[in-house]
Amino acid sequence: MELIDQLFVLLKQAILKTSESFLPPVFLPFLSILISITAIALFAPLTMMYLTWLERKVIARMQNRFGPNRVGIYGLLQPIADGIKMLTKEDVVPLGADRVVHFLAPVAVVVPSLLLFSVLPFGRGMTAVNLDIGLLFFIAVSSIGTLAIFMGGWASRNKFSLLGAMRALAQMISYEVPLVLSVVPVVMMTGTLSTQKIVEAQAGWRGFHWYLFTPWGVVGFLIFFICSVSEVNRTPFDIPEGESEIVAGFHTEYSGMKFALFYMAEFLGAFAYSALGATLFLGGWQGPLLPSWLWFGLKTFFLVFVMIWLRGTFPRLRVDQLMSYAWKFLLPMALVNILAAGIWHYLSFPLSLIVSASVLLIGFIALSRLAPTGTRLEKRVYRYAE
Amino acid sequence: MSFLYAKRYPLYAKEQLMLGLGIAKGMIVTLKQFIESYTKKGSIFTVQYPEERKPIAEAFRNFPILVYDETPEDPRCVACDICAKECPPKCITIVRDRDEQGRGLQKPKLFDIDVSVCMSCGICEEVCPFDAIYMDKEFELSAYNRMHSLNFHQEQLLRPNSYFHKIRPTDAAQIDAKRKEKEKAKNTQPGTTA
Amino acid sequence: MLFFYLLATLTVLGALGATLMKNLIHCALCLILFFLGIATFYILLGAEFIAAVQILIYVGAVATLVLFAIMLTQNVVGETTLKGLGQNRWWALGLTAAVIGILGSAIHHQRFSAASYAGRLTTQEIGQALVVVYALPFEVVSLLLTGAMIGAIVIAMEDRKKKQ
Amino acid sequence: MNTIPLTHFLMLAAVLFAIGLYGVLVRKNVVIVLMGIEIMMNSANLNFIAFSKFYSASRVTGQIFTLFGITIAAAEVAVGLALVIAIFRQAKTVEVQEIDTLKG
Repeated sequence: MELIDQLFVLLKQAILKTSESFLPPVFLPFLSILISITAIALFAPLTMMYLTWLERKVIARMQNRFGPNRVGIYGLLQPIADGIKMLTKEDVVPLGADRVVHFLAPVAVVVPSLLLFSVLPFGRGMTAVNLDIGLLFFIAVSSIGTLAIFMGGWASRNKFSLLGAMRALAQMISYEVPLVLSVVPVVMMTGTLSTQKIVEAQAGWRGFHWYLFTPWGVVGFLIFFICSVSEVNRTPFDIPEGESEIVAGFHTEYSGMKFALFYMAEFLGAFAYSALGATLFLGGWQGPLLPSWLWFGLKTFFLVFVMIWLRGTFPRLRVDQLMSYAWKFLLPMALVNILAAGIWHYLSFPLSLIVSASVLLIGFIALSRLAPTGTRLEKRVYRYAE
Repeated sequence: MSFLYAKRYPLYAKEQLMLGLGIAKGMIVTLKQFIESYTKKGSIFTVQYPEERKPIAEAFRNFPILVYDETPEDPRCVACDICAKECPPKCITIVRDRDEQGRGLQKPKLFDIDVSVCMSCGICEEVCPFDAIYMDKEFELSAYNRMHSLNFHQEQLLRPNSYFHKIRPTDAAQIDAKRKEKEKAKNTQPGTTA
Repeated sequence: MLFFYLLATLTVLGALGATLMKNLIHCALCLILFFLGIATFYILLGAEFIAAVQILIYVGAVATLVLFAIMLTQNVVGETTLKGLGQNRWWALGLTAAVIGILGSAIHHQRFSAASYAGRLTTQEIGQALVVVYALPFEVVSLLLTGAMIGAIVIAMEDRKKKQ
Repeated sequence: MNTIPLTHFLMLAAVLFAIGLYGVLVRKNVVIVLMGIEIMMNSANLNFIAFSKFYSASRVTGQIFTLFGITIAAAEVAVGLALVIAIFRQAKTVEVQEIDTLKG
């Protein structure tokens, strides 16, 4: 059991040991970093490709059709076919666009989404870079991605993409605030920002120590998940590339490999955010039987499935609904959640559960009073017509 | 007449608690579809086209074909040119066959249908007095160029009567019965005068 | 050593770009490059927490704010803005040279004891200090932030009354 | 981290400060002036961190002051840009010379 669990860690040590013989010792730290970098560099595009495949299959199944099954057995080679198609597509740069920013934008979008992977705890002892400010690093890097989307929109010099970029910017900024606030209770409880220690703090007792099983954990997880769906511009919140209204939002003028980079960044972001959600609230690689990295994979897979499930179900939100939802509901709810977490921390067990749950409930009811009004059909009264 | 319009009103207390319910219901519906697509038999009805094919309806018609009884050399068509005259887009061209002395024969030398023009209306089938031309069901007719290969010549149009029975069994049976009667009537009628 | 000079040139280029570029958007992007350069220096000096905060606040929010401001105040449609450098360029150049000279000489003559404290400062300690030792400034700064936010919104908001 | 002497950092901060100052003095567009101020604030923070690394006395205070520096700079940019937008809506210009209605 232990071998399977530490499979990758032992693999890395084995490589280091074998290379010790012929490499001068000064290179060893670089080599160990290099190994984890190549692991991520291989793992990330692969997950991205097979997330696109998974998304098309799941959404197809939800709409009573098969999804790609021509290329390869179950359409498994479809992502590779897409990749090749993207490579062969001609790369058009609009006439008026300033080429530097046009070229820079896809790079600036992909780099942060790859950086996010360096901080995720894939398994016991399998965090690429064990920063003690891992979580803060994650959020800081994801805010760089926001800017890159603006660069993309501005550089293509067309009204639709600029509109899409401005919307994307406004949306991602206004959802970043509740995202950070929903993470604060987890940091309060564990006392550290490092993702590794957060997962270790949720260990034990057959998985009931996950943060999800506390009143503030549930609300925090919901807020976190909603904000991460919006941070990654997916379904109910995918206004920036709202296909129906503004052509394809900020990546209208991108074709070929550059568009593939934007596409890849979106999926890497989706995977990274669901992985973070699993780490913070579902106890990363904690789990009774299976090896640790498999537990991490299952939980992230489940959250990615929920994201795709959302895509299969919901229509797109209007921009003002989206904004008012973030500022009027999610942000206050996250603050109430921090209060509830504080109460949970300082009261003894039975009382703390009741008080914090009730605080959250009162908060929810108070906020939903601000909710947009319902609508009822009524007969129109004409003053002059009849 | 009165129009209905959506008036906004504040939520009832009951509705406030149920804010998230609509979302949950919608999600359950899609999840059910997802699971059913694996479990329930009929839920996915897509037909994998080249491998599986849906049966074509009997009355389906596409481009016309010429029917012959025994040998392709003498089709039922007597080159009377009625179908060419009746064809709305004028896509049929017929040239009567001539024997050595130049007298017209009851056989077309050249019979072309420009399939790219034909709108498969079926008028030629109704108009033909000699049951020679009928609508076929063949629809996979892609070609490399528009001009020549879509102008079907006589050899491409001829089909045996057995093929006609295969694609349209009921009509073929009626037509053959009718032809047999006419045959019998023609045999008996000259027989009596002689 | 080389690493330091590489980063230094990158950051200085970013700063120069931010001030001298003609196209406003390129100015803003160079500013972002400058912020990232400063963040790498913080990491070099062992202050990861500050580096992450710097990236989060400056690159995440301030740069976006600057970009929004450039967007909103661009009455000239084309992005090539007016000639930036006014006629007072020369004495400004002289003044900056003087500033560099004074600071440089001050740094040069001052004898710094080279006791470099290698230990990393954990975020725990920063948090502890922030709330315990510097509790008052912490509250004052939070007051300042709320005041600034509300003030900014009030200033920038269209006043409806004038519209009707 | 091999020891990079303190003076290098201070010199770098001074140069950056000077560049920021130059930007403020010379540029006509108010937004760029604000950017210049931002650069000056950042170079000051760099000094704080440099001293917090090289002096055990100022180990914590350096970083705390940088945190406060960053928040104040952020608040300052927010208010500054709000002013710029309000001025732009009023006077339709962002040129530093033209915004001089207070002048006698």
